[in-house]
Amino acid sequence: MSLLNVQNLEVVYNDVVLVLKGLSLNVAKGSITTLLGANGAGKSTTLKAISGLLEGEDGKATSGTILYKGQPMSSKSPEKTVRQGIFQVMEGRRIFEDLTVEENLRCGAYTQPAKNFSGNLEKVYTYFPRLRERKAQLAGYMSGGEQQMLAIGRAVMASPELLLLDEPSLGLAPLLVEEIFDIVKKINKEEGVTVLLVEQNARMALSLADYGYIMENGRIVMDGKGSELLHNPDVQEFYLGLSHGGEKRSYRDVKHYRRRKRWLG
Amino acid sequence: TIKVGLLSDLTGPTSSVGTPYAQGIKDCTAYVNANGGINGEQIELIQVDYAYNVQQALSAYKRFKSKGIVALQGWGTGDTEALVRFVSRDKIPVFSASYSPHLMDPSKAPYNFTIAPDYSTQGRAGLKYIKDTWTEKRAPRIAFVYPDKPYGHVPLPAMKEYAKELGFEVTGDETLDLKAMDATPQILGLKKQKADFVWVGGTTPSTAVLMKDAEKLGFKGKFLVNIWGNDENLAKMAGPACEGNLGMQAAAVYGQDVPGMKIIETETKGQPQMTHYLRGFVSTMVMVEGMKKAAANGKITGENIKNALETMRDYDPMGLAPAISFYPEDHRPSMAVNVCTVKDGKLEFVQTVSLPRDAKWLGK
Amino acid sequence: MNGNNEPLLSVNNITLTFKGVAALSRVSCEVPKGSITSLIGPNGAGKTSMLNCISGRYTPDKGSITMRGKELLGTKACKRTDFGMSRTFQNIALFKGLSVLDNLMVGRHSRIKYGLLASLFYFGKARKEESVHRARVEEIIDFLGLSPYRHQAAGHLPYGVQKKVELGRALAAEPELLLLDEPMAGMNLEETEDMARYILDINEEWGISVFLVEHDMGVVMDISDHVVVLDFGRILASGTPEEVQSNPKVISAYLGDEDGLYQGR
Amino acid sequence: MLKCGLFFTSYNKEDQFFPSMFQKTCLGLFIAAMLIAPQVLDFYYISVMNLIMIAAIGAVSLNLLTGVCGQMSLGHGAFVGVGAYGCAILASKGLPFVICLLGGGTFAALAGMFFGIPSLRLKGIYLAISTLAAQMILEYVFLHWSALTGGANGMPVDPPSIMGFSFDSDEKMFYLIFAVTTLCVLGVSNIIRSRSGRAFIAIRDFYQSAENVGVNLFHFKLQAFATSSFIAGIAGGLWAYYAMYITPEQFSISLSISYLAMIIVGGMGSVTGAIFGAVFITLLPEVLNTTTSLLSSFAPDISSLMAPLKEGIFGLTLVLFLIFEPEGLVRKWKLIKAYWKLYPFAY
Amino acid sequence: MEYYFQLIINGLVVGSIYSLVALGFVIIYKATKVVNFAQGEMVMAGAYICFALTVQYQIPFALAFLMTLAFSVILGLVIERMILRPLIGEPIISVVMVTIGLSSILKSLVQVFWGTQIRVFPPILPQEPFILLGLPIAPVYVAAFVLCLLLFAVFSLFFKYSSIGIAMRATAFDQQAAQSMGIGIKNIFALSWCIAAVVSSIGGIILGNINGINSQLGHLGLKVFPAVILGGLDSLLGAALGGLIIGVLENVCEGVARELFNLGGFKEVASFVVLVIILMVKPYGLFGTKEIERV
Ligand SMILES: Nc1ncnc2c1ncn2[C@@H]1O[C@H](COP(=O)(O)OP(=O)(O)OP(=O)(O)O)[C@@H](O)[C@H]1O
Ligand SMILES: Nc1ncnc2c1ncn2[C@@H]1O[C@H](COP(=O)(O)OP(=O)(O)OP(=O)(O)O)[C@@H](O)[C@H]1O
Ligand SMILES: [Mg+2]
Ligand SMILES: [Mg+2]
Repeated sequence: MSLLNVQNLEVVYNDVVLVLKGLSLNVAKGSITTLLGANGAGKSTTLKAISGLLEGEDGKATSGTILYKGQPMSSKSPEKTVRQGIFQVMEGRRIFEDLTVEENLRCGAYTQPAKNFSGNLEKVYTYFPRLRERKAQLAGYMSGGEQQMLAIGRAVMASPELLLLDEPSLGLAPLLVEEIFDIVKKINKEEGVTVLLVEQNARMALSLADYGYIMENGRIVMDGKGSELLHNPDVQEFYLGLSHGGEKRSYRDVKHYRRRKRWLG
Repeated sequence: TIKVGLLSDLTGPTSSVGTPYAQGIKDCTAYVNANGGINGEQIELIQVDYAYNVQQALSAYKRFKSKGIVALQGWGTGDTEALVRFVSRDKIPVFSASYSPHLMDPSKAPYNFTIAPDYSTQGRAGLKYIKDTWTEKRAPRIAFVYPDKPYGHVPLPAMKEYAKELGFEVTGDETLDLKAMDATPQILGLKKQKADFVWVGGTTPSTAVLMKDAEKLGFKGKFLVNIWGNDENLAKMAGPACEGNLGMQAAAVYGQDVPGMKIIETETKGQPQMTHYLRGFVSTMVMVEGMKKAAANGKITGENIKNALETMRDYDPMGLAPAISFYPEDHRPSMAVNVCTVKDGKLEFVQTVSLPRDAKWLGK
Repeated sequence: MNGNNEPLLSVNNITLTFKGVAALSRVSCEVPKGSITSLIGPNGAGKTSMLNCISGRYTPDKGSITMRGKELLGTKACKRTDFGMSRTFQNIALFKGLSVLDNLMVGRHSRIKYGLLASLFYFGKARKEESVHRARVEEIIDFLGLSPYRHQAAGHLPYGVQKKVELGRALAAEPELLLLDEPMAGMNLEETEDMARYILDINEEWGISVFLVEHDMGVVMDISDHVVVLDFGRILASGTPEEVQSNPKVISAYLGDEDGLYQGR
Repeated sequence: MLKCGLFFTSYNKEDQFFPSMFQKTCLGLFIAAMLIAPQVLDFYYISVMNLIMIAAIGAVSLNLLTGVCGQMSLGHGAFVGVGAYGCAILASKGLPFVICLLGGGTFAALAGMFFGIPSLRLKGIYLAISTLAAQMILEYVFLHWSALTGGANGMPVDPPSIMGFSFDSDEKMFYLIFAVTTLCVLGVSNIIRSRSGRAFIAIRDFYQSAENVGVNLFHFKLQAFATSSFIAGIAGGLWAYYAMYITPEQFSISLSISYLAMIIVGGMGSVTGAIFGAVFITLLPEVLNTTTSLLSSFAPDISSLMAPLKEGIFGLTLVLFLIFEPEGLVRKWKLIKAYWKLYPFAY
Repeated sequence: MEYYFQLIINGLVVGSIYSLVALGFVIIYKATKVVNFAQGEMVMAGAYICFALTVQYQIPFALAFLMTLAFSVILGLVIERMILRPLIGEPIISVVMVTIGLSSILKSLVQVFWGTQIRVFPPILPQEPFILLGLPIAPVYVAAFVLCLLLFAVFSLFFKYSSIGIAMRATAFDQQAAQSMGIGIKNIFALSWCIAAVVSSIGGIILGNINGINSQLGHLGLKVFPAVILGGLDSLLGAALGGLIIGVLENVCEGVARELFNLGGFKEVASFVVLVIILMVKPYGLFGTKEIERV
């Protein structure tokens, strides 16, 4: 059953720049769906269009529909979307640096009734024991990985049904990337939270995801099961850095020339 | 028509007194125009609000000049000082409500006129009044409270000198900001100095604060307030605390029994006006008188008005202010100052104090 | 490998604490002349802090840092360019209001000599000097393929281009040592490959030594001559890429399982 | 400027302020118009133009500090004041005009540097408030150092004279002010496009990375304060000569605020913008006054009604500009220029 | 000695007025990062509204007080909606200038409605002074002091413990991120301006009771800057203490300058001189939070 369905979405920035050019995708309830794509393809824009955060950036969805639980999104304002159960973890963590860890978590719980607070907090602390250690510390002084944990922790506090994750692995050490992805998987399994994941780290994302979309220039150019995409030769060449035959290419051998194939959607 | 510039502060920091002053000028002009103008010619006032900003005053002046004014009704210290050299170059007489001593000296400010003697003279008159009414044997002790602004500093040296001459003991200074909310430190200082009298060079709000705190702290000295610090608002703000204190004024108070008050009362339809209004009114009367004399001698030009004014001797503005004379070498309009007091919440005229027209005081 | 083991930069026993918490403790390492040396380690290990110490943003409490034998500590950050080093930043730190060209010209700041008075009249000397430097900057612009953006304000460029401009600005100072803080973060495969190529070219053709901080193990292991691993402010291991990636301590603290090596793609 | 078919054969050519023939012609026409203005215009307009040009120097100088270097100053009026007093003091010693003007600028530069010292440690609004402190402290000095400044009585200044020629009327002053303004504007534009200017912008945009490319923050912040105050001092000197009388009240916080308003309305960081801003903010009260006096011939009491509205209109203008044209008049100007570029005869 | 002692007490008392106004200022800053140069004018507006209700419409004071607060809420909403909301995300100097513009507008409106005359409140509080250590203190000041303490306590708790308070701080730090938490930032802004307007009005009413009001009352805002900055822009404690410190400083410096150097009017600059010195040592004031700057 599909929880979120996006059809022919078009988004324009500053009334001039057309960034999404008729994007459609589908997120099944309870699944992890991933959205891959080059820099500037419009992945973050897609997420913002869903969560309503476009309005603060001079962006507008000019056409297309976004169906959530089969209903068109009634309102575009981000606070309403959060109340409906959609929560976006924004690119670059965006934690409140001069608030403490626990205050950050309280912000995450802003839309939740007070009685759920301590339960959710406990949950976050079991997922991320490191946050418990640092609950009274100013969030701005934490390391990148901890900040990312906090950002996801804030999302857990809001008990969302649909979690939009924008590049959670950005700037994280390999071990932590795995840790974060494990926890995302756990949240998906244990809480039954549906996840829409945007990533540059294609290998990780595809091995985690039930279903994947690849976008280019504001359109979906390819989609399929996670495992299928992992083995697609084009994906391997352009997203996984493997040469034909599944061998990893060395960066030393790459020369400067335009290798990019145009993906025509 | 005869064009006259009116430079007023209707919105700036001195607007609470600038507005009635400007109204007095406008009403007097209307009165003169309604009564035949200057030999049938009407006076046209061109008013500009400069919000006490010197740059705006300067450009307002240029605007006046290009419109061909023959005289200017100015206002405060800042603008009057800034215009001194322009008006003498352009030969346009200015009447202002800034009574700085050096504006009285034609060698420095040949085209500046006022209807009240300078701040120093006013202060001296006040001192003289105190001294004349002082009955004790010992020397009276006097202190000075003033804002730390050009306007507050101007008359101090002259007054201190004269106070010593009269046999006062000068005990010290306190500064009180024009926007002060509290004057406790100043009163504490005054108490320490054991001052019998305090000359106050503020504006009404700061004076009111001073008097209220004096009462609260049981300070026994008497205040002698300069021309901008005692008006009809003082009693409203300070309440009983200001009773019995003295103030210096240049014009009559509204309702005072003088011949001109009839006209004022009809012009204002019986609405009481502040003393600043009366001063604006008188200032215009003097200017009109100068114009009339100039017209009698020839054309109404700035230079002629100035020359005519300098032949003015004991012109009586219907009792609204002490008689006024100007001399080519001395622009002090008179040496007489009205001492007022507050009684039952009302500003009341007490006595006119006259000083000799002493040449050594000119411009100081 | 093109490094001839003479150290260009050597860091000796530096300790850096923030309010009593040690970000670096007794760390020593070297960048041999002509090498690409990489610094890796978990988030918050102190990699950026290390670069900050070298470039003069932070002052270590103890220890010494020498370049070609000359002590760096005690000289201000703005004087370090005179020693022949320049750097890029983890989060893009461009001068948003300046054009790409001017960003690079600022990069040459310490090489331009004329003073305020000369610039007031902008005649003769100043003008001549400007054109000389302008010519150098144009070379770098060509090298990095930035010509189409030359006159655009840096703040409005796509993310990947901004990263290149940062590199260009650092190059403009004609350093002997280039400090790069996560130049690949947030880039897609293609841009990562390009960036890796630039770094190799800079190193091989221009003879500039590189000190690289990066989480993309694929890149690090492929292009570095030397890898230093930092953990909790201490040196965990150092050696050739092969040595490091098989070191069990490094695996358990940083890489995780083997996947970690191919992190990114 | 570069988009429409202009090609450059050398970097120097690209460097010119007015690369195209068309622009050079416009500039020539403008200068010619300015030169004959005093002969044809009413003297009131000339005096307003004088005020505008003096304001423009001040605004351009504040723009260098605030718009270009990013150091917000609420004390610029006082730096102008230091220049005015410095100039007046030197003039009262009988020194020639150019020396006095430059001397005034130098005094102002010293004051600016002194009060720029906190900028090493302070940022944003904290720095702004410390420049507000500079404003207050300097005002206090103007009033209390009466031996030098004449204190409360102010200082008279004689009209400037160069080699016996006395600039004693608005028209004559016009040429002098125009010349000085042109020099100042050119100087500031040159600074902005050269090493120091780039360093200033670098400090504004990202001071940490500026430091790492070799910009000595303290040195260049002080340099920004010094150059900016120097030029502000020149504006002050001209003002002193023009007003012929200076008092402490002339250099109050409201002067500082009006300079800030100028660079905001004109467009931060742009020399042209600062000039537009100076024109706009100086003209605003004049236009309102003219309107008032026009209206008052129909309704005589309008002036007392309009007076309080004037300040409100000033405030409203600021607010509207910031809401609807946050990049200032200069953006409008660029749009107009872009429009003309497409005009067939432009090139 | 007693002289200085009394100066200090008096400084504390007068400083509580600064603190009161400073609190309004800090509340806005904490919740919206807006440096409000129109704080003084908001105080003035509140004072005039209360004046109009009590004197011109003869409404009993208690009721008029409540109505003033209601009006302030509306004023706060209007200011936020019309003037500040469009500026969300603009650089600090723009925001400073827009509040300067706002201050001009408010001043002009007051002049249009009430003219430039000085207006005097009817005596509301008892006039009989309290005696504290031999120094009589007018009840108005006691009221200011108590109100100041009360507001400080309430808002400290509010920002520390209430969800909305924390949300306000979060919004000030990063508006978009706050939105993504489901925080309605428009409501947050509106709320904080309402709160600040209410606090300012209370300050205005107190001030009106001291010595009447006129259209220049807004200048008080300028005097409050040293207090706010000294305490640290975003610290309620800083505002409260900063006001008191400035009050004392003004009095003592004036006294010392007068006694030792016979220098007058030092009061007005004393606070600024001290401010700069303290800022050089502590660039974020006494209690302000240091901006976290990492590259
Ligand atoms: N606020 C904005 N105003 C104008 N253009 C924007 C804005 N935000 C994004 N864009 C443009 O829209 C395009 C898509 O941006 P988006 O952030 O959605 O890309 P992305 O796929 O998330 O890229 P990345 O991998 O770098 O995060 C880019 O070209 C970008 O320049
Ligand atoms: N200015 C500072 N003030 C206080 N603590 C700091 C500061 N800069 C860094 N730290 C602390 O020092 C430690 C090392 O931080 P650093 O930024 O060097 O890590 P890193 O290795 O670069 O991590 P990442 O890979 O996430 O960039 C962290 O715990 C961080 O919180
Ligand atoms: Mg993105
Ligand atoms: Mg780092």
